[in-house]
Amino acid sequence: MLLEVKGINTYRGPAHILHGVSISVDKDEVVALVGRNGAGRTTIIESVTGLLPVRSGQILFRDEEITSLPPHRRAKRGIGYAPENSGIFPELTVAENLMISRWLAQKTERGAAGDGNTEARAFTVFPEVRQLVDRQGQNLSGGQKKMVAIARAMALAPYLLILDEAFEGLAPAVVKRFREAVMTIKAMGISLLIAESNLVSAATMADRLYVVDRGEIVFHGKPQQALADDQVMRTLRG
Amino acid sequence: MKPDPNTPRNRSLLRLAAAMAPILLLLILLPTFVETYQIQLVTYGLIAAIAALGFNLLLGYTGLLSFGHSAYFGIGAYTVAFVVQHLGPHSMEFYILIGIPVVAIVSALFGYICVRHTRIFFGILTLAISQVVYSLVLKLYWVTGGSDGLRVPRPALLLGLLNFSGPRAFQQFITSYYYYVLAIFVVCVVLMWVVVHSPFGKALQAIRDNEVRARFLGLSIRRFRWISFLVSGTFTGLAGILWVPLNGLTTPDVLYWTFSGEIVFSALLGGFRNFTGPIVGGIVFTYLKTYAVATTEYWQLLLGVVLVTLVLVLPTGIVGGLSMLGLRLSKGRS
Amino acid sequence: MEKTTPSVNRRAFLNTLGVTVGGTGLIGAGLVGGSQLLKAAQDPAKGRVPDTPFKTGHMTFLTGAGAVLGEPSIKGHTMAAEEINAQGGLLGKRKIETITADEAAGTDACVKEVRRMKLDAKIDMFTGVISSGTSPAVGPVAEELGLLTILTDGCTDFLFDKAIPNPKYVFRITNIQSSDGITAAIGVAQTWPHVRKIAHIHPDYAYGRNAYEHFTLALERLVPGTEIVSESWPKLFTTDFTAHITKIMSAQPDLLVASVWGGDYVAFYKQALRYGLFDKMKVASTIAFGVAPHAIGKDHPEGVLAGVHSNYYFTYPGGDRWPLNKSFVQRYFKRWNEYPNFQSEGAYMALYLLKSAIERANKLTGGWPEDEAIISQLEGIGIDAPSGYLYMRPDHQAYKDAVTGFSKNLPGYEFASWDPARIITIPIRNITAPLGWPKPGTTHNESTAAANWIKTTWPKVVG
Amino acid sequence: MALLKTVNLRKQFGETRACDGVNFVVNKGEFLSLVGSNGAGKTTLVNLISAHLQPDSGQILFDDRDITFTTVTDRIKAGIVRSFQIVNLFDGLSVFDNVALSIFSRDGKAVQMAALADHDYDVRREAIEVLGEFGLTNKIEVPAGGLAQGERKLLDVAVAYALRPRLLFLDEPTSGVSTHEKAQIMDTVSSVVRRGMVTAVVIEHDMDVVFRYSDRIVMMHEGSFLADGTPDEIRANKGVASILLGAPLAS
Amino acid sequence: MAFLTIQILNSLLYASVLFLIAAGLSLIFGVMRIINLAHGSLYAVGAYVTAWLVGRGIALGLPSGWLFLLLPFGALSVALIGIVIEPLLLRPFYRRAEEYQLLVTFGLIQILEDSIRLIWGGTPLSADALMDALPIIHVGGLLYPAYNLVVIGIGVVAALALWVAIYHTKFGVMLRATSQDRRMASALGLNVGLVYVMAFGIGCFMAGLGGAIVVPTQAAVLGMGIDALVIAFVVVVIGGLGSLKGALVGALVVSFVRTAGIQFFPELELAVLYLIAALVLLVRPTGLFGTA
Repeated sequence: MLLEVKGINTYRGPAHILHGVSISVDKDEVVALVGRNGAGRTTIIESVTGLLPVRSGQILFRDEEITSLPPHRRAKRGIGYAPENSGIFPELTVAENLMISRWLAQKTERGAAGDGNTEARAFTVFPEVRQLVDRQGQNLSGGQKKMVAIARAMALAPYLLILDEAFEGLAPAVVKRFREAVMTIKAMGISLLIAESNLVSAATMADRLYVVDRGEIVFHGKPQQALADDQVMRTLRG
Repeated sequence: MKPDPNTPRNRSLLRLAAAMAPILLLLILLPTFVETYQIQLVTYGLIAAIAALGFNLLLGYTGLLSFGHSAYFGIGAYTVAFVVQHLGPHSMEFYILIGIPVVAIVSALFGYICVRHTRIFFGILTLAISQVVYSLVLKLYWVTGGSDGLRVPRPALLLGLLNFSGPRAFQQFITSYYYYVLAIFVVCVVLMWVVVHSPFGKALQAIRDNEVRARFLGLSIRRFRWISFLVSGTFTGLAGILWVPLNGLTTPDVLYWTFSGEIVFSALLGGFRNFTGPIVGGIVFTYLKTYAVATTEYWQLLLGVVLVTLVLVLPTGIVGGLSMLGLRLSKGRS
Repeated sequence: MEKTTPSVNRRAFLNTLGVTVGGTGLIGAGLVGGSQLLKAAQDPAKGRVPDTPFKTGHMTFLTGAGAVLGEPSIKGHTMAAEEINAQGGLLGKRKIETITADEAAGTDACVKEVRRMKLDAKIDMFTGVISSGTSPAVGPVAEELGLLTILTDGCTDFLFDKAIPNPKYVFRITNIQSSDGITAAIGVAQTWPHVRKIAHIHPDYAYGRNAYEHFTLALERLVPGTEIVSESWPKLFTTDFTAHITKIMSAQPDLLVASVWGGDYVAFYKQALRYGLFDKMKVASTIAFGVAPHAIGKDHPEGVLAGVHSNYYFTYPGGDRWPLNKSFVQRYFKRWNEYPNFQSEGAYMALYLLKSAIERANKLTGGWPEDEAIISQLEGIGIDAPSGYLYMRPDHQAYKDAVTGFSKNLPGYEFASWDPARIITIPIRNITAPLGWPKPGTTHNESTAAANWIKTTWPKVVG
Repeated sequence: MALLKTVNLRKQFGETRACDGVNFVVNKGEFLSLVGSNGAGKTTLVNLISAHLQPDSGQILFDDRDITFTTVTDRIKAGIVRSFQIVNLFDGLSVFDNVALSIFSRDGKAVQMAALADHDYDVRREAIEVLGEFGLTNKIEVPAGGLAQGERKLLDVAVAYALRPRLLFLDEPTSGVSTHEKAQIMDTVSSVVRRGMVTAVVIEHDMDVVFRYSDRIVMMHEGSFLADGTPDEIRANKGVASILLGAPLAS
Repeated sequence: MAFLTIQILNSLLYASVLFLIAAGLSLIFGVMRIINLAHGSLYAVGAYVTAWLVGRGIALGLPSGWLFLLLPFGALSVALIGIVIEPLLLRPFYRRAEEYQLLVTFGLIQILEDSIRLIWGGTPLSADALMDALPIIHVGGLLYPAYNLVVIGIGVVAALALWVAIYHTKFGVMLRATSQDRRMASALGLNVGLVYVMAFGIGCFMAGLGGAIVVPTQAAVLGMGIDALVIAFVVVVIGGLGSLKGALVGALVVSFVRTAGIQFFPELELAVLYLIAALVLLVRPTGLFGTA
């Protein structure tokens, strides 16, 4: 297993958000976390990236315990992350946004392999980003920000790429473009963990999916099974 | 159990009185068993408590950190000094009568400007304005006495009923003035208690907790902050007014930003999330500084270390820490 | 008034003021003998004297920029206490114990501290105080507490002019502040009578204002027809004077008058030196050498009128002419590995003055004298001090010769000191309002009694 | 009888058209649901109507009066009140104070400084009554920060309701609570609102809830209205169902 | 004309030192959102260490040219103190309300001021041997110490170096990224703790450098830090907290206004500075170049 999350409990301030959540992502796999707003998807992701500390439970990445590592150490081990709001540094240029990941990638096993130019791979996924390198983060459109965020996470040379609501607020045509990108990334040997509120959309990409509701995993299986499961549909609708 | 809408759930006023009674009794009896010096020190402490109480209406209840409250304390003090110099009667009531409107007007003016901002910008703005006042007082030597300050002789109390002269005048004055300040202190505590428990006070806390929602209750945020500033400045100014006769003179020291720092320190020391916190903080800080200065030539170092340690280990201040301890003890018992 | 001011010849007037140059003066000194201060009282104390410690409270700048003057003060006090205690203490019995208080805690904290010392720590006597802002604050407090006090500085006229016009418990042994400006003016008149254009730089607080006013008043009489071409009022504890210096130089004065002191003066002269200010004009200062002597560098320019607050400089009275000073300086150096300044001498003498008064009172009454008895002995007491002869006026303000000098690098010192041939002394009684002169707010509204006295009695010189 | 009308309301964030020429009508006395997927523009629409945001263009009419450029306070005075998607309470104040404050504010008593809030018996009675309606009677002394999620949701609505609105917007009053709590909350809210004859607009995801409680349902997608009708009409609309489940429009 | 030139140079001299202090203060705020009230005291430590080292150097007979090598040590020692202080005293407070951070640095002022006195005593320390190692130059018949030009030069170089460091180096990108979005930076693999220590260290270094270069022209005296802090504060308030450009412009504004004040309206010099600060705050609370 590439990523194994075992029975984690996570709090936001005083609020107990995750109740014993377990998920896993295997090598060369696209896994989706589906759930409505506020169901706990982002909390799971932030627990994996280390942005939120977990109270109990275990997180293993490439068979090593990372449960209490700070976020930057997890990133160095190969966890790439593009958050819901894309997290582009507004006063940095796109080139600078990408640089940060590239430098760090040079220190990782995976990044050092090959020519070390991890950006190049990011550009093969989103050639558009190449045209944007001189723009400041704050001058990008929402869609562009999302592209740069994914490219930036790619530049880290990750084993696992985590995308939180990567397609939210995008025009349908652009969404299509992003779905293709996911497939390209998968083909490069990078696993993906994708948080989505839209089951159908998730089902088109994911090899496996988890349905999250009220901080618990309420379903786990193939996308087709989910679509066929009446209980899941009810949960997701409300 | 259905609550009775006609009785307040905690009989709040009575509870306040019950809590205050033993302390008040102790304070009233204090001069019979401690020396003049201690009485004087407690008087200073009570005055500091009034200043911190006023300050905390802004910090604790409105969520605005003022780093310039020295201005209102100092303006109160200087107003008395000017009254002494230019107007007639050496009467404490007269000082208060003139002083309070002056500090209220100044607080209203500065407050109007300052509440346009919040958070750190509010803090910086209050600081800058207090420094303007400080530098003017320092520089306008011919009016303010510059760094020498202005002297304020002992006033008569209670409309001239109490005058102080003769060999033991100082001791007599201190004891009388102690009761005088104590009475005003009690009035201030009750007033402030009413303010924070009034609809207005609740609105301030609402604004502190959640500005957006408060706006969607139809509250005009800036106006509430402004009035809070005004009340806060006036309380602190009153402390300045009361402080001058005790000290005998006022100097620009009480306008300098480090004095604002001491007011903030007092409130946080006691705990700014409690009504009683700043009161305790004001008194404790008075003692802390007095004895630090007395104990060692390196009193600043001592004070600094105490401050940093306190902030590290008692994040909710003395009162916060005590009530937490009390809670833990009572939980442990049950 | 101005029209009727009589005019006299300057040389003659300076003579009538008793100005002497070269340190041959030493007016009114006692017998030139051994160091009398150190001698134990000739006779044993009369009556029963308790052996409880005698507690003094000494307040001075322990922290902040003023500590440069506070450290010598505490050292002088400590040395005197050690010496007296080595002889068994006051009247051979009562050892002197000292508690200190930091004047830098703020004027307001000082008021609290004096009260604490008296009421809580139960001191028998209060000494010290440097700032002119502190003495009028704590003086009235000491009076209301009935606390025997000998202020060793805090020299403002305001203290006895206004704050406590009729002191009972408070004495002061430093020369009064107005004498600083006047002494400097006399030094200027004596040395550079031809200056016309004058620039001023003074710290922006009471001391600087007072120095400016009295210097100007006195110089008006001594050197009529001068003109003030520039004024600078840096905040106290300023360290960057470059803009002030350039402003002064741009006014092209003949003379700069400065009352900047302590660390400020060190910063000032170092900057002024490199800007060539000292080459372009004469410089007269009221208190340049008032800091600890070693705080002034070898690089200090020569020929500057470098005042010491009209009080004391360790090289004067020099050599063997006044062994009291020689031995004081030696002992001080041995004890602290540095030379004393006027604060050291003042704090040192305060305890000896007290000792002397107590011994005299003991002779009269026996036993440990009451405060009242000590006070009546202090009033009008005369005593030999390292600085010369010290006389306590019955109104509690001490008299000692005002002294100032010109900077010069002498062999043997790591710092600039005074040219021994050009030390100026003036009997203080000739430059300050006499005993009983109307105080401000009575028959006149001048800022000080001294100012009124000069305006009323000094002639205007010609030639 | 239209209580509220928007005319061609537009609001754009960057390239996202959150409100793309919306013509929204709310009739007096109805319980209306606003549905649509995440990012469809529902919250933006409520923000515009409550003056939390300024529209780029278009008009808002309330009682046939143009209120497009009035302030938050004006709209509250007129009777437009809202709750928030993420619970927005005064956590440091008690449950009682949270509601009482609404009443003080509504009655213009919030500026009173010399009276104890707890001793205003009119307000007290009313606050306790409102809390009773929302089933929070037993919690009145608890600080709002110490309530369970479901109770917080109810209190959030109660705080808005205590302002006695004419038009009440509830932004996801049941998000983040368990299914059985959800029904409870909606039962309470809808009965209180209907009893109080308040016109209400609810943003809601849960279609079961929407179908059960609404008089009318309006569906938004990508900044504009996709469907508008009674629960039965919407249920019958195939496009709506597929949108809600996330399928692209075309399919 | 010569006087004008000198006054301009004086202003630049003052601006140069002010910039160093204010830029450090601003940098620390920009990255860590902390207003370090002890910043002035750190500047004083820089002055004291340098003066003390120079004194030692002279005692050991170092040739005067070599003494210049001691300047960086004054600054480095302050950076070292900063590197110790940040994780030990400040880090526990990042999660708490900003009042507490202010209070801790307020306590730190008192600790540092008294520590200076404990170590070096009350007598001013001088380092003017450095000043005398350089010639005095003539400016239109007036004298001007070449060392002051060095100070101005160091100010300019420091400003440039800081600009390059922040906008054109790897570390600068990391610094800016951290200041803009701490969480995202750490999720991308930046060791935010390390960036904080380094930012604080650099900020302290700037303050220390200010102290180090100013001490030969003046003297190290007790209390110099408190005064410096207040003025530096005025600078960043005018220029904008967290903005490098703001620190530069603010330092220039304050210096020139102060010089003009001394020359033309000595009575109001100080009040005018605070008044300008208050006015800027009113119109633009974030200062001329700051962002919220």
